[in-house]
Amino acid sequence: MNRFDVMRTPVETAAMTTPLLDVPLLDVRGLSIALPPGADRPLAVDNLTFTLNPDEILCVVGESGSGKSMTAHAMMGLLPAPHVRVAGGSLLFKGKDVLAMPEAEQRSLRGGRIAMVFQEPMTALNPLMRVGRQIGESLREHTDLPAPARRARVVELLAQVGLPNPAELAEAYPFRLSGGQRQRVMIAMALACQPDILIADEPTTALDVTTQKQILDLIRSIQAERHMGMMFITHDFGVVAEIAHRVAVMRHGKLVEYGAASDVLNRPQHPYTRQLIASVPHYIEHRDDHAKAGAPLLVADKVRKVFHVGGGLFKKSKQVVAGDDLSLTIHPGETVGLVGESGSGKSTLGRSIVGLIKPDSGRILFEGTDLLALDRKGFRPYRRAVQMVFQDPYASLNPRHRVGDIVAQGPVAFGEDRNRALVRARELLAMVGLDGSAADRFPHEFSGGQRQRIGIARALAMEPKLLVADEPVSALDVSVQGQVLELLDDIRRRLNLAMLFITHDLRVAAQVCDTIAVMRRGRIVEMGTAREVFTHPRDAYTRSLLDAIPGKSWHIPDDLQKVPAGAH
Amino acid sequence: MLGFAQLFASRLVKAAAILIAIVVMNFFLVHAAPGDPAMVMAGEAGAADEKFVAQLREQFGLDRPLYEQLGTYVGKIVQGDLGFSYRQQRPVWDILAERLPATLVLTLTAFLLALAAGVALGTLAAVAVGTWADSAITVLALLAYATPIYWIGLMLSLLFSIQLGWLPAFGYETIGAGYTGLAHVADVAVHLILPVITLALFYMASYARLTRASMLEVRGLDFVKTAKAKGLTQSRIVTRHVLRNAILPVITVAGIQAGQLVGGSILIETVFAWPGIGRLAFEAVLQRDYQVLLGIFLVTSIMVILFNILTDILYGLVDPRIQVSQ
Amino acid sequence: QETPVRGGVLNSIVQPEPPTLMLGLNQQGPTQTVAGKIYQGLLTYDRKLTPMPSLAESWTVSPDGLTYTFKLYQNVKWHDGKPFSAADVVFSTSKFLMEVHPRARAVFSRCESIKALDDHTVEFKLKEPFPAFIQAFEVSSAPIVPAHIYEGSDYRANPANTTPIGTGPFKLKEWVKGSHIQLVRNEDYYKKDLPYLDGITFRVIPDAASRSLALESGQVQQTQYSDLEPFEVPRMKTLPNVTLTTEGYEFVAPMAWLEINHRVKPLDDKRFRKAIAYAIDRKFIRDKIWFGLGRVPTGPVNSVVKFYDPKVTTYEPSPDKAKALLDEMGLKPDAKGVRATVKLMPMPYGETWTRLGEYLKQALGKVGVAVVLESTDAAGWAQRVANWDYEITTNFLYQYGDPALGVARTYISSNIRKGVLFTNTMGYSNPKVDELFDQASRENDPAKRQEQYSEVQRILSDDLPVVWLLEMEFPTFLDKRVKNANTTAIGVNDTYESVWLAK
Amino acid sequence: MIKSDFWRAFVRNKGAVLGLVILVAIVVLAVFASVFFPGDPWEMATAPFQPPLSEDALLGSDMLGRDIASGIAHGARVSLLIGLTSTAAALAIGVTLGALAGFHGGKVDDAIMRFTELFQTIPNFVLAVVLVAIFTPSLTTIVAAIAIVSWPPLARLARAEFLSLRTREFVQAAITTGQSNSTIILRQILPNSLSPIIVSASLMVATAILLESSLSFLGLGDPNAMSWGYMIGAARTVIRQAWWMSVFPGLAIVLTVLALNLVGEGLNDALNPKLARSRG
Ligand SMILES: Nc1ncnc2c1ncn2[C@@H]1O[C@H](COP(=O)(O)OP(=O)(O)OP(=O)(O)O)[C@@H](O)[C@H]1O
Ligand SMILES: Nc1ncnc2c1ncn2[C@@H]1O[C@H](COP(=O)(O)OP(=O)(O)OP(=O)(O)O)[C@@H](O)[C@H]1O
Ligand SMILES: [Mg+2]
Ligand SMILES: [Mg+2]
Repeated sequence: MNRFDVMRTPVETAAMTTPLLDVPLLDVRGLSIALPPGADRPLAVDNLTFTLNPDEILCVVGESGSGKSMTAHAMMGLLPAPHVRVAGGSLLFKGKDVLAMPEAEQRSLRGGRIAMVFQEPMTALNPLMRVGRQIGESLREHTDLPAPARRARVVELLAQVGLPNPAELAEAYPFRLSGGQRQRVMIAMALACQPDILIADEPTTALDVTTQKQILDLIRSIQAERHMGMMFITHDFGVVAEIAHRVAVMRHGKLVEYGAASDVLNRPQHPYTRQLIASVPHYIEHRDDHAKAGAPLLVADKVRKVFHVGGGLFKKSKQVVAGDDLSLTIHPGETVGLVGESGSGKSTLGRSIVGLIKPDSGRILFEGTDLLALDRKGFRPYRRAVQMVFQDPYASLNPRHRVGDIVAQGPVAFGEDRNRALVRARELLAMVGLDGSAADRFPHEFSGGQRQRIGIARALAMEPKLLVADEPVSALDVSVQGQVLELLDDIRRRLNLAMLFITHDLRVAAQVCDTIAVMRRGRIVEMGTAREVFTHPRDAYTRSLLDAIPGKSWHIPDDLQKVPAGAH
Repeated sequence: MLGFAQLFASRLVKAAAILIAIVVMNFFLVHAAPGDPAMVMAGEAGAADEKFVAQLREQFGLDRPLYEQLGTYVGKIVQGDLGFSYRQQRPVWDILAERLPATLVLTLTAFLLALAAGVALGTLAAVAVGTWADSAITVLALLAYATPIYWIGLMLSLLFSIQLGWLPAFGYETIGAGYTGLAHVADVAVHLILPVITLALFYMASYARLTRASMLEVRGLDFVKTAKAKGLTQSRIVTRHVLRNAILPVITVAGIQAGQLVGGSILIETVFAWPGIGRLAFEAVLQRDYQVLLGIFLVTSIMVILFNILTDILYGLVDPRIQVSQ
Repeated sequence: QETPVRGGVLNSIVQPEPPTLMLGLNQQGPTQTVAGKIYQGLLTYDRKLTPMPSLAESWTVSPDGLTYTFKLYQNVKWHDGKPFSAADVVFSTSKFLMEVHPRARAVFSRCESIKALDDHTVEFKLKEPFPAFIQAFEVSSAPIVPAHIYEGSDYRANPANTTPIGTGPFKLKEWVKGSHIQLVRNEDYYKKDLPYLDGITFRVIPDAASRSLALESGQVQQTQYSDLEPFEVPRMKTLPNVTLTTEGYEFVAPMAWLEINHRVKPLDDKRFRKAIAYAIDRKFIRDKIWFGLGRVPTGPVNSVVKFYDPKVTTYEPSPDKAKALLDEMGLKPDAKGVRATVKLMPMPYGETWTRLGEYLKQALGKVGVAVVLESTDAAGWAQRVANWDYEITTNFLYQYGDPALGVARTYISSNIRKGVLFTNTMGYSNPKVDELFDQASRENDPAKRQEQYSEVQRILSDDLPVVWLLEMEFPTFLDKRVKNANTTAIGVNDTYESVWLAK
Repeated sequence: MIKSDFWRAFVRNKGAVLGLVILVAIVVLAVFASVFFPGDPWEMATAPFQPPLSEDALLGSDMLGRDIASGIAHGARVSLLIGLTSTAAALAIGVTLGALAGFHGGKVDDAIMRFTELFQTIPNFVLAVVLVAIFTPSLTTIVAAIAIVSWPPLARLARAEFLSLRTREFVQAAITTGQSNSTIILRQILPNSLSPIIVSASLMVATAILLESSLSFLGLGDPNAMSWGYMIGAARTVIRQAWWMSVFPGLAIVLTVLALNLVGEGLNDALNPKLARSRG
């Protein structure tokens, strides 16, 4: 039973019980936003209509570039003038058109009645100003509070968003705070003047799952407490399922589906919505246990890596333990998932295996040979066998080389004839689903998903036995993500490749991995088959990770569920 | 504040290392220079014979082995003795000390003017981006940037002194006027106008360009969006958020240039007959008085180092991140 | 004649600032101008270079030309109050100057003895006749220094060097380095009622433009030597308050020339040097580069120097003759019209000399002699010229009133001395010339001397060891109120005892 | 595609087009100097001190009767030659050192950066003056001196580019596919770091021209090469009598440097589109 079936959304309740509220808090009618000539499309937002009521959370979902942020920015008067502008429609706040207001009035709404929280907590705060002052600025602008009262209010706000030591924290500069703390500061800033509407533009995307959960909880409780209208922008259906009362789905600037959360999530109508929901990684639908056959292909044994950061003539450098006592085995054909929060050392281990980082101690045995004991020359033969797929499809391809060359460069470096390598490159590109002409084009002519395919082809050109994939899909949209994961799985099966799959997304790991290793602060805290880890987590940290996954209680409608890869 | 002291100490050690390198380089440059100062002096006396030249060589220690001379040189520099100008028959330091104040007055005034005007103009242009005011400032800055500064100086003195007769064309004060007190200050100030404007123009142009570009860049950063979303007024956003962040690269560049300003002042002092070390450098070049030239070289390098340290301190005061990340 | 009035201070310029005012140790131009008021020589010279009394009241020369006896003025006192006597003269000429003054050393080393006959009589006995001897007693050539201060000390390190003690009409009052040197009247001066002036102030004005402005505005009443750049002269001489004279430099009599290294081919060929002479327009140099200052020379001797003879081979500008000579030498123009390439190293003494280099490059280029200009600094120039490491350079030398003192040194083969500047650095050698200069220097009969010098001038003007370019003149600007200044052959370097300022 | 994109972006900047036009004109003037003004620019073409628009000298003559116009045309050669060669030399030093420092990091980087800092500490112009004065002015010493004082910013730029590109994933990919260091430096990193280097180099040509003119102005030019700075320096003392001698060569410098700056900005817009957008 889904909770959305039984629960009425608050707005429905409000509409029925308080007829006074026939004017919605926010009424967007036919909003269009024009992009400058030469942009990828003429209208960033095309004839958008929706409403937001008090005490309601409206989630706006859609792929990257669908116009979600533009809509929010238009409401805040933040469109990058003069080249991006509102081309039509109206934005009624309590019945009054914001766009027609004089600038001063718009300004008093901004920050006063309508507040906004941004996606990137690292850059959204002024690095040169103490956070207390930054919050106080809002109060100074919109209230008559004297300075001491403002200061007291700032501390109070910081306490409300759950920050420890608020009085002390108010005096800190942003760079001293963690990402989650900064996002809390942002929220405190938005709440400063008790706004009617809170707009949150992907406020949790940049955060780790556990932090994301805390922030989501915070936002939801504050919204409920103050009965604010809230527009929550996200691309994660898990988050939608967690908090939304109503959902608006956008695509290419147009609203394609709009309705109560329960309807959209459980009975999506529009094909695009259906496609989006179908691509959502399903939680817990892990595959069957992998039969480990033969000798292990790779054994990492007590690998340790410490980075020394900073330091100079007079300063001791800071030590960052990125890997400590890391042990791990990978058998042929096995996919090992390495999960953990940002900075836990996942990439460090991955890079150590492919020889990009030299660990301080430990052994990495590949087919019995210790790779770490080898010098540059001795390592070379093993380079072919161990290949890597990188996270960022935009950064991992040299923009100045043709795709064919990019794929062929590896084999050529190992003495393969250039023409033969190019022919083989075309075959590989076809194998990863790109057409023949791809080889002659440059990377910038491809989409993100296509580029990731090129990256995979490059790795395969070396005919590796082990593929280290470092967050190969986290930069991609959900729909594309699914396709790339399928491709990887397909190749793995066809070539019997072993794979080390690094991800921070447990849902993705669940979908593709046979074995899961959970990392935390440079250590592997738990390792086991996917089934074991997901159903009977032994480590408390693993449990908290699982617990933090948003939208766990939501089951993807059966007709949209795909058979998980590898499940028989 | 411990971090700050450490930062300072490490800067000093680095500065000392650089200075030693420069001193040694100086020594070898002197010896790479062709000719023999004793010969020149002999020549200037109107006649020369072997005995005279030999006496002079002995007097200047030029007859000693090279390593001994290097030792003597470094030893003297350490004691603040920059050597002896054979041409002027005076210690280099005395000559420099006499000229330094005039240069400092000129360069510091020009620097402060350039910084204030440059940042103001750059801010104005960035705020009014796309308007005629922006275009005018941009074009002017570009022109000032592209024009040789000695030529601007010549043209200004051609116009304001020779054609219009409004301002003195050269010099530090009215010779022999014997002004004292305030009248003297006013006299010097009038003489300062043209050289200061000339020297300031180029630097003003670069600060204006830099400020404008930096403001436009900062303007697009997320925290400015945050400030706008708070409903702050435009002027508060510009002064509190944009300018403060945009000024950081300006400080960096200004710090580098403040030291280099002395180099620029060689040209200005030449054009305006300003009796500072720049002018001295020009005279030293003409007479190839290497001792003086290298003394100037050392002193200006020290000034660069001092300005660099000052910049670091200033930067540390403005940007709270520095003390930690350093 | 107006009657002189006492009082007033004369303002002048000193540029560059002299390193010291101890004239015995340093004879740079600026030192001479200032210290010439403090120190005195035995003689001074009129415009025709005839000796006139200074510290010596009278003098006699024995008929064999070997004994010179000077009678000194009575009652002369040093600025510190000590009496001046013949002993000071003997000390100065036989010890002090022999040690520190190269030019005086060359002259007084010809003496067999220098004796004080009494407190006010000095006798110089020469080893052999040297009629130019009488030209060597001017204040910068033989300044008389106080024996009681210098005798037995390390002359160069004597602390008194900073407070010069002379006998002259003016004493040093104050020297603010970088600003001015102030001289005041010597109240104890041995000539009654002299000097007229209360004092003389020399201002240090390093910038050329400021110097002309100072004169223009009347802040200074006198400029000399190179205080004003040649290009300023045409403008300045139209000023109502000043007069320009180029007199007063007869004693130094500078001569500029193209110094040619005879060790380098084809420069050793006199036809080549003549071709150079024909290629150059010296009037142009005088008028356009020196802005009219100077005279076009005829031969090796400056026309204001004794025994000058204009009847010599001269070289009017004629590119055709130049080309003909080069053709004769077999130097035919190549495809680019170049017959020969020479390196020219202009004297690094300022803009005018640079311009001259540019002009020469151009003028010689016209007849097919390509010139590569070499840039040097003073030290490099001095060293390269002294060590014969050059092809052609520009240079100028003072001729000191008598060919024996200032001309012969350039041409006689005994003066080919590597490493010494202002010698026969060309490497020119002609036994006849050596012989004539030698005879003339020892010849007591003026008529015979003239004959010998005339002949040597004719030979030199045909051999053309160097190409004479200009008898240089320096501009002296005097405010019209300054009277009686600049009357002798040493001009502004003289004592100025009888200079006065009209009110 | 990439090329035409580049052109479109470049042409969009009107100033850059203007700069390019001026620059082409100056290059033409320099290349055909001996066609427009046959003969030697040092030659006395007419009487000294002729004002502009006189018969033999369109822009007047100087104190030795040399044609100012001819001097400007031939001076363009010297200026451009010195600007280009010294920039090339500075690039060779700067990019090599910067690339090594950025690519290898660690001790190599440390050593190279200390060395660079030393050169950045010494005031540029003073060092250039000292070097040229001591090693006697000639085209070679001037070019060398300019190169010696101008390479540090290029080295820093190249280092920064290499440092950041070195950690880029496509370079890591090149390492994992076994490509050699030299291939990675030359084929993978260098082409990608070129845009900012080209932009800096174009601006550096302008700076080099200014620097040369300043040296010549102080009398530290090659005495055999007619250059703009020399013309102004030589005319400085007669500026009261003859303004044209310093005004025209000055304008030539301004135009050239301006043109190079405009082209540099255009290149910047076209090659570094991210910066261009922020320009508004
Ligand atoms: N400053 C800008 N100038 C021009 N076009 C822009 C600008 N910002 C965004 N766009 C374009 O506007 C469209 C909508 O962008 P918007 O930022 O609203 O997307 P989004 O849905 O928020 O995507 P994401 O999930 O990536 O944040 C896109 O096509 C984008 O390329
Ligand atoms: N080259 C390096 N120099 C210094 N510190 C480093 C370096 N690379 C990584 N680290 C540090 O090591 C720790 C582990 O980094 P690593 O990149 O392995 O984490 P991760 O688990 O991959 O994180 P993410 O999910 O953010 O990619 C982090 O604290 C990081 O800051
Ligand atoms: Mg967005
Ligand atoms: Mg990682």
